Amino acid sequence: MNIFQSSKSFKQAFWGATLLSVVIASIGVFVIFFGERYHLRLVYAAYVNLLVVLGLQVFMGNTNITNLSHSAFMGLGAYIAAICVTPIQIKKLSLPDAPWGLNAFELDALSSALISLTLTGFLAFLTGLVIVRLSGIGATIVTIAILVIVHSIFMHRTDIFKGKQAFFGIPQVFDLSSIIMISIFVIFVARFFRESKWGIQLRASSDDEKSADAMGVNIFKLRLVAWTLGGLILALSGICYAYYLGTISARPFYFSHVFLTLAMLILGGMRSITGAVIGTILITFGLEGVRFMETGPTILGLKFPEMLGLSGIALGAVIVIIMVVRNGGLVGNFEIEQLFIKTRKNI
Amino acid sequence: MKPFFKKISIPIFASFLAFPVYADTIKVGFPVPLTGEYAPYAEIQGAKCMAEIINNKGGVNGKKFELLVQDTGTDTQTAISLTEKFLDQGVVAIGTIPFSDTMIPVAQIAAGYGVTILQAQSTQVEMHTGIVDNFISNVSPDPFTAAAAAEYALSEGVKNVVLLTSDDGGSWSAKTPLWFGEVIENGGGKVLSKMNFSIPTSDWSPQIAEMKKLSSSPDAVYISSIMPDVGVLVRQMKAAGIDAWVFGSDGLDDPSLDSVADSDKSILDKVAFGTLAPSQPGSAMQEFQAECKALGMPVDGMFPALGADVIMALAYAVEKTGGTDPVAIREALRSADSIPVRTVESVSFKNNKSHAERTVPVIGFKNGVRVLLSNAIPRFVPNWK
Amino acid sequence: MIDYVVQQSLNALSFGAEYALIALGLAIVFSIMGLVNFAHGEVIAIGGYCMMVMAAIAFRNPIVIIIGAIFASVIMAVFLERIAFRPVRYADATTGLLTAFGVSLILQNLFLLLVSPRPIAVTSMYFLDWPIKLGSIRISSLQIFETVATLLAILFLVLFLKRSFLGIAMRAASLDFEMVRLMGIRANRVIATAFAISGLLAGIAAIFIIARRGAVDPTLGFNPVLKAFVACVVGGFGSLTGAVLGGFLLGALEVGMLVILPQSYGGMKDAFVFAVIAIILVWRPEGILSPQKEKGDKI
Amino acid sequence: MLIVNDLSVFYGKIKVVHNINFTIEEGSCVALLGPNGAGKTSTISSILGTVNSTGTVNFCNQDISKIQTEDRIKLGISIAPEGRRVFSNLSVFENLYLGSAIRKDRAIADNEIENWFNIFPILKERKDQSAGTLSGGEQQMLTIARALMGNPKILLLDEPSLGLAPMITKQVFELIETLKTKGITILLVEQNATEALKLADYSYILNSGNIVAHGNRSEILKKGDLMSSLTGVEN
Repeated sequence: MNIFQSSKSFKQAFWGATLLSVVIASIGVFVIFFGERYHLRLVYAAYVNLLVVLGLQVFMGNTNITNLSHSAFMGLGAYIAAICVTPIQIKKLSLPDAPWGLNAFELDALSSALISLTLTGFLAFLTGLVIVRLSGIGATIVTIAILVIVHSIFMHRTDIFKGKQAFFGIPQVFDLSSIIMISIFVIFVARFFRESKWGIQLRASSDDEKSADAMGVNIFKLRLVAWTLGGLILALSGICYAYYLGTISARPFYFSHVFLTLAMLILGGMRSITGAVIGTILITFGLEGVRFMETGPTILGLKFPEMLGLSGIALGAVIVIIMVVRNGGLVGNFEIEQLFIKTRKNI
Repeated sequence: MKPFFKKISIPIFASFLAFPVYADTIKVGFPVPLTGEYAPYAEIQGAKCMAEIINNKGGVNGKKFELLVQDTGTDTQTAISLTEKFLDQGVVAIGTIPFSDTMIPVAQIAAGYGVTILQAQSTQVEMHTGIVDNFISNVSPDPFTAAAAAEYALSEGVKNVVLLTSDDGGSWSAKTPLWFGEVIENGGGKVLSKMNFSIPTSDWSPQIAEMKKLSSSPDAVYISSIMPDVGVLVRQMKAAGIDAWVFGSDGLDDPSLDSVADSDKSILDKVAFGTLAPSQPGSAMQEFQAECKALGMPVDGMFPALGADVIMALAYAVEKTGGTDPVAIREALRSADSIPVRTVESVSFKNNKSHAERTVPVIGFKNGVRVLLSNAIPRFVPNWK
Repeated sequence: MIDYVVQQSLNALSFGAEYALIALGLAIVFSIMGLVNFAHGEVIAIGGYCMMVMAAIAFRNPIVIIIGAIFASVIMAVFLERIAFRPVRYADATTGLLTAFGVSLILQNLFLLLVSPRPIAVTSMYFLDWPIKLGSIRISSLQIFETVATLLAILFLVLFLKRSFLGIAMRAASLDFEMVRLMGIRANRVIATAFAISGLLAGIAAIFIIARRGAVDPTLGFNPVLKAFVACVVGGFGSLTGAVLGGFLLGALEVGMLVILPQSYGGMKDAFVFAVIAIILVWRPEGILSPQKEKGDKI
Repeated sequence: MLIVNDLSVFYGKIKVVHNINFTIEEGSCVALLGPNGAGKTSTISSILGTVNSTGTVNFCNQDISKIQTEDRIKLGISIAPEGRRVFSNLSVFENLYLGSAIRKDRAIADNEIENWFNIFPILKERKDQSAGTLSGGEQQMLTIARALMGNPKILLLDEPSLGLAPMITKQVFELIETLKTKGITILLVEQNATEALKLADYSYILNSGNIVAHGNRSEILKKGDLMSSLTGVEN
């Protein structure tokens, strides 16, 4: 295990990821057995968001650079897989003018996913070459630029992406149990990365760039690794989105989704995987409650007024309160295994 | 085990108590965009008001309407999960975000229950190409509104037109202008130029400078966009001295367009739009809005008002079939020669199955007040399927 | 053809003026406390909503409405500083940025909740807009007003920063905030002034935006501020001259893209604009006017 | 005039100054000496209220340990900080102008600026030049002049000779001598103990956050070994 500094950090990562997997899996299994049909949908969507949040955490949590382009990479993953996997007859109908013979081939789900991961990963790598050289606000603005550019292309190359119209006919490949397994896999990946030599060095460097420099850490290289890995996870989340929903459009991969998932990460605490998971769970369920209140329900004979926009206010309030009161999120640097095993002070 | 789950999940999924299950109601599901980008298109105000009106009169065959409404925040995933939820509660029809990226998956899921997606305002053409069978739109698709506007334009002697297109509103803003152009060319006119814009646009001066550069000046400009952008276009064109008609689609049918004439009554004289239902003073829609206002349920704008038609169509079908079987209701809708609705006299789905056959009004302005310029089924509609 | 070029150049100028006006408001706050105030768009929107309210309660006097709208924006900016940004004053830029995003989200949804998700007509600023003939070209008075107002705002800002005590203190604060406190100058006062000025600029921007759009909706300010944010970064974040330069550059870029790009690519305007921005940032990571490791106070 | 009682300074959870006590009489010049990292600047910062500290600071019979930094300055504490920290993009005049921030009467303040220009003709010459373009010595002069603009009751001088050429250092200490004769109370923090001891009426030696010795020059010099190891001063 030479990617780890010590067997202790490996053990920590392993147990932490295992515990989180148990939590995540039990929620899913519970819903599969006892939930209504619409709960399955809801929870599936939550898992997709969990993947996005984890993809975001891998870069943001370890480098402390705000990334706002994650939904774009998710979209890329979704669209590339969708273009590959959708049957020719449907594409002839939905993408009659597609260039480069995009509507004249179809692949199986696995190859499509692999192509999507490869291409998105490559694009992440290319953009990463730019991002990692910038710091702070400059890096953030370039991530916004990526988001806008990708969205613009989705919107206006309607011959390939259909823009705001529906890209439909994607076969349903995944169900809830598949995404539970994928989530567990990604939790392990993210957790191992966090505890790896690279992760630890990255976090050290984001705390103090100069001293990390002096330690001989090549920040650029490490950031690039984190960015690309994050991009791959985001692509995976997009694939999961497309493979279940069957219909995608450019719309979901833009600012509102960016803010939603960002709030999830921030609430839990972006420095830790446990935080990412907790934030996702809390906001998913919290928003359900708030949305329900929004439409002015009657509870125990009490008629509440219609309060549209409440969920947006709640989301904004979560971000502001966390930033003001508890900058590190609910859990800060805490990881779940620390409940059970004593560990050295976390970096 | 299941009741146990329900009991403990109340605080979490807090939504179970909200919809007490009455056996004898006509449930209609509305996972709609009350917030977010597409909030202006929600039909819910009119649907609620019409349901109230019918319920106050004792309902249909003694059954009352029960509308299950929840906000999707213009998010497809949310719309889909809410659809599942409403389907499990036994709705007879669903109205949702009126864009194909939501309507297609929602329709696919509803198909398993035999439930129809019944849209009050959806004009997108994609839904009529046979992707799904359980889709019905209560209005005419975009080519019809474009054709109606073009026919009126031709009757006003319009020859040279400029088309403003954008991908930001899907085919509605990208293709509708082209259909308009096709009808104009079919009538002997000419498309001078196609220009691009984005939604939102709050300053049209670059496009207007392009228009002035054209070799011959346009008689009309066609745009399928929304307010307030279109209002800006109208004022800036006038300011730039371009004396051309501005034609548009249902997006212009927003009460805030009228206020453009606040300081200059004549500014809207050459503005007209093909729309979904007549909205001028004295129209059935305005009467309906006044009635709802009196009920304390204000309905502002055309899209919100169109919800009434959906409820009336459902009421008709329930009465016809004597029950609430969703498939039977769809059949009843599709086999009727004429179904009475509120914003126009009647609609029929007999010929087209997936969209209403109804007259397409063209609305213009006289002295800053809306007037009905024409209201007919257009003679020439471009090939759009 | 010459007319066309002149016309489009004037358009670029007035586009740029609007971005510059908003970008200045962002830059003045950033230069002093390192906060990227994304909620600036909602400060603009509050100006618009104020006009809506004043029209509704039958205020007719345009001067009163203008002053009212500017006043509302100033109050809003100062209020936001007090309740949301003061607690994160000494935190890192990321915390500030995210806080501002949160504030922006809250305000947009409050407008939605309290007013409407739909655009509400506000026509009380229409009087600012009438056609003007200059030889063979026609322009809108609004374009002139906006460009002139931006130039005046820049001029007054320069005078304020050069001549007034608080202005000098603000310039000093953008270099060494703590040292300014050690001169016995109240930090709160300096920062509140910075926010008040940014609110003032937002209020002026609101007037022109409303005069053109004639309507207000919850997301009124989001797009312009996104662009202005870009303008700031391109010019060199925290540099006031940079903000102005970036604003005009962006205006030119945007109009230029509309003119140059073939119509079939017209919709990709934003993609091209942002691509150019990204390239500029790769070339000069700190923005065009910001020399390495030194921020602010370039006037 | 200034009584520091049981003062501790914290950076996060790390305690860098440990329960120290010292007193500065009105009109006296007190030196705070010690090696790098001894806690000298932290002590100054806690007097100014820019770091977290416990204990009390009493100034002119008033407990100031709970009040804002700005208010402490207004009571008459002034600082010429370590590293000078002139506002480099502001002109010399503007720097001095900000120094007079707490003055109520502008006319007197303007008069004062003129006064200082007479003492430092070089500053007058460069009045409109930006402060960043001055030499190190000139910047130090400007920093001290700026600190005096507010007509303080006590002047805190943090490492005024740091990084200056010997010639310039001499000038700076001469200036401090002049200030002393004008009756200004001074707290001088220095690594250059030889010069500081000459100037100071009383001195405290800090090491690792503790006061390890105090007294007047001769008393301090008696503790030769300690002094040479901590400050490099030879007997």
